[in-house]
Amino acid sequence: MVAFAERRPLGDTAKAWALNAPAIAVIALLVAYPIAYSFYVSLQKNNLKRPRAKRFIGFDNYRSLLSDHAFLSALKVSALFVVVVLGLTVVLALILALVLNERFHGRGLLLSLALLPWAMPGVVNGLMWRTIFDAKTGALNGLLQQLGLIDDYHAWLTSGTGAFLFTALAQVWNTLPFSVIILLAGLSTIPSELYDAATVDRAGAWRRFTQVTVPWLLHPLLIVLILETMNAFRAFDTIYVLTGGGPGDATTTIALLDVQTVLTFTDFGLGSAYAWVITAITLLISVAYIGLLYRKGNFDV
Amino acid sequence: SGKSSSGGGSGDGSVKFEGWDYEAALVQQNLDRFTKTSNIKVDYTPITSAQYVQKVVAEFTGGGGPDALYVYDDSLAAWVDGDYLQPLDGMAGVDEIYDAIYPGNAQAMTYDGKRYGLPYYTDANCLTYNAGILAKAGISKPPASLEELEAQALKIKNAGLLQYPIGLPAQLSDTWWSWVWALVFGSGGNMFDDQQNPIMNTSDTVTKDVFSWLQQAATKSKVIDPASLQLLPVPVDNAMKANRYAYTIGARYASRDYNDPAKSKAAGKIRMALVPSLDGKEHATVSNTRMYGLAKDTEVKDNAFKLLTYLGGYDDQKQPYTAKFWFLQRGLGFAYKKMVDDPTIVAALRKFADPKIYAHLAEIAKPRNVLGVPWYTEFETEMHKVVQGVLSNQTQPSAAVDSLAQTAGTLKKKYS
Amino acid sequence: MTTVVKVPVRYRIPWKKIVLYVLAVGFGLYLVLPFYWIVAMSFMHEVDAISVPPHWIPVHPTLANYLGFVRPDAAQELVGGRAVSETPYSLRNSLVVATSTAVLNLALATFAAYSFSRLKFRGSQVLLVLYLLTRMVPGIAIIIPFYLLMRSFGLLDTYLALILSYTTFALPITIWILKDFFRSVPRELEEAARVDRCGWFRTMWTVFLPVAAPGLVAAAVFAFMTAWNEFMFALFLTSTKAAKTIPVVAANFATDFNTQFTVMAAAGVLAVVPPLVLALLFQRKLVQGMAAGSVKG
Amino acid sequence: MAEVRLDGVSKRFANKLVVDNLNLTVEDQEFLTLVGPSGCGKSTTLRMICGLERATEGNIFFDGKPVSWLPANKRDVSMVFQSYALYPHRTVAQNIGFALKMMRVPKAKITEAVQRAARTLDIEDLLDRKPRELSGGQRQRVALGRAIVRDAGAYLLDEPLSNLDAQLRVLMRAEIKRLHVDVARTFIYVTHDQVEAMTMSDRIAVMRDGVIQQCATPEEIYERPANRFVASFMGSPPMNFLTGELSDADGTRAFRSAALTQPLTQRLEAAERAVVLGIRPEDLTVSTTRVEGHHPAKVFVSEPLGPDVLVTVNIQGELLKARVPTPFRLGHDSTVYVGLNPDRLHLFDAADGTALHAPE
Amino acid sequence: MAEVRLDGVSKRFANKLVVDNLNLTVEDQEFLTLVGPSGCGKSTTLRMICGLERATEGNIFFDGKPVSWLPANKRDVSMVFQSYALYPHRTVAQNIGFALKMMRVPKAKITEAVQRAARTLDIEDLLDRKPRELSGGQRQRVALGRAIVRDAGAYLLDEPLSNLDAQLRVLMRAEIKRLHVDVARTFIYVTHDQVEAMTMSDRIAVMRDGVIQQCATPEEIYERPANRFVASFMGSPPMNFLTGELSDADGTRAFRSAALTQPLTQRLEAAERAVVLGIRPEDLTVSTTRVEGHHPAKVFVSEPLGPDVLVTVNIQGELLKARVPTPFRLGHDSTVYVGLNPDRLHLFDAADGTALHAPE
Ligand SMILES: Nc1ncnc2c1ncn2[C@@H]1O[C@H](COP(=O)(O)OP(=O)(O)OP(=O)(O)O)[C@@H](O)[C@H]1O
Ligand SMILES: Nc1ncnc2c1ncn2[C@@H]1O[C@H](COP(=O)(O)OP(=O)(O)OP(=O)(O)O)[C@@H](O)[C@H]1O
Ligand SMILES: [Mg+2]
Ligand SMILES: [Mg+2]
Repeated sequence: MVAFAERRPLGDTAKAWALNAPAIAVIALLVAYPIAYSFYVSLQKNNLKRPRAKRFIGFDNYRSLLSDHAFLSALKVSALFVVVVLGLTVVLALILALVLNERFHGRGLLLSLALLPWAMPGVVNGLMWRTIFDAKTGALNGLLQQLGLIDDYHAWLTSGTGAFLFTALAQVWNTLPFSVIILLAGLSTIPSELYDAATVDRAGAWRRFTQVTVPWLLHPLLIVLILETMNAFRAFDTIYVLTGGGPGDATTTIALLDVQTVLTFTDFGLGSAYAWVITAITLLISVAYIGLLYRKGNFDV
Repeated sequence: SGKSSSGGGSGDGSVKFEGWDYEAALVQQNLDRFTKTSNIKVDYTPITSAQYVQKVVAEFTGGGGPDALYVYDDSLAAWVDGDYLQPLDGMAGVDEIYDAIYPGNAQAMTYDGKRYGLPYYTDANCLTYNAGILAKAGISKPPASLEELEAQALKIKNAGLLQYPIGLPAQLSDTWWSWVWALVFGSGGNMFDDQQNPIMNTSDTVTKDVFSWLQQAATKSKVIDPASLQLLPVPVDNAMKANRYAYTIGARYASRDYNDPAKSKAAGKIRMALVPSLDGKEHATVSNTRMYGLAKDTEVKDNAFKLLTYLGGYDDQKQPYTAKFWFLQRGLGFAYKKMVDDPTIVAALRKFADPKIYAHLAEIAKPRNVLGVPWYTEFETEMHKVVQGVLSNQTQPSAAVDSLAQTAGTLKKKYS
Repeated sequence: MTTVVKVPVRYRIPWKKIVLYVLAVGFGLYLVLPFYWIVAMSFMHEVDAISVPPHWIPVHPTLANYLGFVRPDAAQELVGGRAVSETPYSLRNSLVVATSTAVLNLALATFAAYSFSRLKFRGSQVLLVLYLLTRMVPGIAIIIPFYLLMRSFGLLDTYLALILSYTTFALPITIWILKDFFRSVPRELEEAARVDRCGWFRTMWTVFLPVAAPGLVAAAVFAFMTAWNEFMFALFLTSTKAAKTIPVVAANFATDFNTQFTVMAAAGVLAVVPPLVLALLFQRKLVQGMAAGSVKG
Repeated sequence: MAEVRLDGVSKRFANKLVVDNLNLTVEDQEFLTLVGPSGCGKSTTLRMICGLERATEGNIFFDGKPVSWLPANKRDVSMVFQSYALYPHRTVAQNIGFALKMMRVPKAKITEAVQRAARTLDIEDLLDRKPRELSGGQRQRVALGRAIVRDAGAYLLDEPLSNLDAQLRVLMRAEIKRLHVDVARTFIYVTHDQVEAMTMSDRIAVMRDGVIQQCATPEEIYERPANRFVASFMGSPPMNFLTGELSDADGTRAFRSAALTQPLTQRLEAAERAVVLGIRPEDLTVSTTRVEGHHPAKVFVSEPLGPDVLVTVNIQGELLKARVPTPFRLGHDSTVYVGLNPDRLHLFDAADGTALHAPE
Repeated sequence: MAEVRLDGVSKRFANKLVVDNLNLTVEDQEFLTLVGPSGCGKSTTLRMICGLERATEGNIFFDGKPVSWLPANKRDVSMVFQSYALYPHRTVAQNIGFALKMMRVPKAKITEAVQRAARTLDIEDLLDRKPRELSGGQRQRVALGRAIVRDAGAYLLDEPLSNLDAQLRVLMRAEIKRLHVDVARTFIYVTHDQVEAMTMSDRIAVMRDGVIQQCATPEEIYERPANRFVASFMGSPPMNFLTGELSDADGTRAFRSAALTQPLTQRLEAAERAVVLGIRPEDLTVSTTRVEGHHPAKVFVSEPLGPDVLVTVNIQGELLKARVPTPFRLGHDSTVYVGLNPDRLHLFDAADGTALHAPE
């Protein structure tokens, strides 16, 4: 055998790590410390208002959550919020993406409109919805009244359920674009000949959707699910501006509670603990999604 | 400009100054004048008001705080405990200033016996009413008692003038609900004793009675707008300006806009009155104070204090120049007792309020006495939720005060 | 055979078209109506904006709300005059930050995403989840340490601070987005490019990335919007008009003291326009089919 | 099903006419093969029949019923795509069984049918693979399997065997024929393989630039091509053509060109006419000795084809290809005598290529 | 460049051995054709030579230099992909010119080269189209164009003509041969077309299940196949095989099976040995009259192939295919007499298929 002086190219693993190095470097440099720090803080009694009372308390913050009424109620609200918002977003986004994937007059316009809610800064978005849902001068009231659907202006956000549903609606409007874009871009990668083949194989529109589109879209769907879950769990701007978490605790989500704890009560320790609970929950859910969908959607063309 | 990132000064004696972003352009204008006269450069950064406290806290925590800054009375205690601020006792002119201002304001700027601020502006709560609507219902005098308020409102309601004559900003938010405190103080009550122990469910029944009245007015006689739960101060203002409420309780300041023909359809008809009380007698009202504070580790203490004096104290002519400036420009309430005698000020005041009542409110106003406890913000937040429960008939007044007392107890323990 | 018989072919009701258009119009309205309200308000006087019943079309249309953005003296007249005068700067800042974020993100994520879509390596799934993990810690928990970090780098109130932070936010998701699109690029294309004497970089640049364009655009839009919208970090990391972004400035219109909805609406409209224009420019890329006709099998 | 009738069907892609006023009736149970040069519109025609492409003009009828507005999934046709169009996310078995699944055939039956098809196609051991892991020919067999596994009114097969080796192709050909007999349905088949076209079809339609040139039985097409294009297209190596004219030299009618004069035994109307003479390579005989009526020529090149040798001869500057049995061992420039089988001559109009005469 | 040498090269996909210890040297300027059944590893071999796939074992040398670790872009090879792999976002012209552009050839030269290639491939009017607007055969020609337009040390062509019609294929075959002569480089060519393999190659390598069975000149492969597999694979229709044994019946050595006994004139060592007799269809004669030494048989089926007819005859239950000249007009069950050309008999070991004897 000849001894080879050739330089061997990197193996897949080495190559992969080399390719990931820049991203890992940036992330490690910028967020590793804050993340570690925040976890450390979550093990502290640490209220910025009382720097002298700061001390390490281990998992006490976490332990206290178990009997923290506000936390448990916020967790419940958040869970419900995630379910409602995620469900609506995914269904609507999928339909809209499918519509946008067709050719028709005004498609470019509709696509740009679909991006519109995304371009709106959260604060503006929140205030916009407030002027719409306003009990006294709101556009929704005005519209419904002019359409003859209601007699008097309603205070939509004063009942627990009302506040919850309307907040969810505003949130959906706001998060729809991301899902639409990801799903649409996913759709555009499906070779049309697969639809041809499926059509010839006697699959009607619905079956083509379930048998060709969905399997192909599983991975984009996975991102959408993960990110929208994450977003819904962290939804803050819209809720804060629309209801401030009220009435009572009806829309106090865990994210709202967290922001309030950190920024308003300056309880950094407890706030960080909340944050890590959110992290753990979203991570678990994401891993569950990945477990369910990743393999099924994993294929090579 | 203004990128000095280390705490206190940047070497040339300039003062790093921060405030929330209310009328930042005017602030800058005023500061330019200061720089011109004193030769001290001011490096001014306005910060979004909604996040002012958080950002200042972050800066002080990170070591990049300003030399002088705006301080809310709500934050004073925390910022002193957090070692952000230093007392002004013993510095030139401070005593003089404290003597010249209303006692409520002086009290608000004092913590643990030390004085920490010079007044920026102040305000007191009052009953604001629309005399035009009242007149239409045949009412000539504002109510002195809550009972009367309810009766008048009912009259307006029954006359078909308004479905809900009273509007209150009762949506959850991070700012305090001054009207609740105004009602309690207005009837001579308090929620805490001087040792900051809760008394609202024991020795002092005012809170509970006020809650009872609120519940009654909201759910029985239905004169308080149920939409209040969805209203922040601005929408309430808008409704007042649009003649859609006859009464609200809030800061005196708002009347200026209410009576501005350019902005309001109710212009000229809005009046101020003392906060109605349970017994119809005159007691007090609640005030708030915004002040200028001095950072603890500023390296340009002298210059910063000069700036503070310019902004919150007297000028060469022994006049509170900046306070006057603000009142004339934007109608911001002042802490100086004497100012109400100033003819230019009276003239300006007349455009939107009765100067006498305006001044009287300032005199009887007092700050919340629990501002000094570290858990005040949490308590206030919880209070909002409880009051929402009361207004929507989900919590009974006695249960409400019990719950408030319990919250206070829990928080106290948590922070001990 | 030669006699061509004209057979009357029954014309079918084009249900698909009808459903399509109904859905398109429905979604269009849902998407545009709330925004339309903002646009309408931005041309109204405050009084008309809160009138009952609402005026759907401005009755006394005015440009006053926009005037402040172009004429500094007009800005003084408005509530929140400072914010008004800062708006043009903040738009510029936002554009710079968002564009840079998008570009930097694509650059970094392309490499990483490529490795997930093409290479089989141990720990790939773990790494993917780890990337996500960095994104799962809510911003609120890391904002203060992040602020401290940026302060120690001396980057406060600079574009770079924002670009870097948004890049770290968007990166994990961008990697996820891209890896899916890369996966749908036929491997043979890359191989063909290699045979055509392209090195890896050239292959990526000349063949792979153009074919994956819809995915790149989607990822870029995502990164852009992340940066465009972010509020909290922008608030903490910037303080002057040198770096303040549009959400921070827009928030100034909604202070405790006053909210002039109409001016805010105008600012909101301005804030939406740049991304919208970009969207219009790129929307064709987004829906172009990927590799049609390129490989057999 | 099904008689398939195309009535004046045209197809335009961005103003390029790709299929031009096509009239074609495929009888029920017929096996029709579509042949033609690359890009002539075969696939497009199939796709229109299938319903994947809408005809720009004209109508398509199945059993007399217009189907122009019927989507492909309602037309009950089965198709092998030229580009395979396999589902990358499904295994081979799932790919093959997909149509059956769509038709709600019970699972057990699907498995059985898939197994049977896989056995036929010799891809039994690949059933669990994904298309990505298959060779080109294996993918093509999967594509074929997907079409033949199910029952359909018409089977459209677009070059289904092009990537298979000769042995397999022979087997598959037989299988497709057997299927045709078994299911007794209409088959429309596109191929470039002449042998396939000749052996499998009931009729062959020869297309060129979107126009059908001739549609007839294989023998007819081969023996009596309707025009010069068909004559040249069918047959490999193709027919030899000589340009010249008809003349009545020496009392007998003859074909006369610069290179040679060939007496004609057939009756032909007009004389003095520019014509093209056609003769297939197998109708040329090459002998080393002089033969009466044979034309002296030089060997230009000879290519072994296995059983035969393809000899290109040069008759006075005209190159003709002759197919002679192996062995043939004459080198370049050897002199030979080339005979044209007089019974197998074709004559075409020189102007438009229409056939004037063909062997009986 | 370049002599290409494969030295003990193996390739495994997920533990499936796809190429097994391949040793092969392709001489500089040689035209080597790789043939074998679908899935035997031809494409994989090409891909390893090209550098797109790494050999699991063994080494590849270009001109004696090891290239195993050299990436494809450094190997200076040109390739036609079986699946085309056209760049979907580029026009036909850009596709073809891509490699030149990468090699920094000046624009004008690129345009010229592209034009020339397009003319050769008859796709001049398609230069501005995108791949998705092409027919299958047009795509294939673009893929071919991309490979031939540039100069490379070795050209690897994976079934480059499979989707073209016969005429075009003949033309392209000639063009590829011409290119081979012009550039004088090594060509490695994969095809399923026997004619292509026979006419174009200097040598043919026959593969089966990842193992090269024989690598020799076309004549050698056809005339003296190394084993039964090669014999059966090359030639269409394939060689007929009869299983039987060698015996010394009646003093002469003969092949004896249940169906027939065929005297052998060749010298063969061992008798009493199980063997397989092979004979190609063209080496059978079919006569209607009894002939000495011919075997009586019945016509089973006859298939016209154009120039010939493929007649399947039944000799005592054994089916043999014979290729006879057109016309042949006997129907099923007609009695015929079948003769085996004694000079063209092949004998293979019955156990492992190795050739024991081949015609001279
Ligand atoms: N990625 C893969 N994973 C697993 N098996 C593979 C893969 N690629 C190819 N194979 C298998 O390797 C064998 C050889 O494949 P290859 O493509 O070399 O065949 P081929 O000789 O080119 O066949 P064809 O004539 O059908 O193109 C086939 O059996 C195929 O199934
Ligand atoms: N989408 C398209 N846009 C424009 N022209 C097209 C399109 N599809 C096909 N064509 C053209 O239409 C003609 C017919 O294409 P078709 O695929 O039917 O040919 P074909 O007969 O199947 O050829 P092949 O044997 O090469 O597959 C070709 O010239 C092709 O270039
Ligand atoms: Mg085709
Ligand atoms: Mg292959």
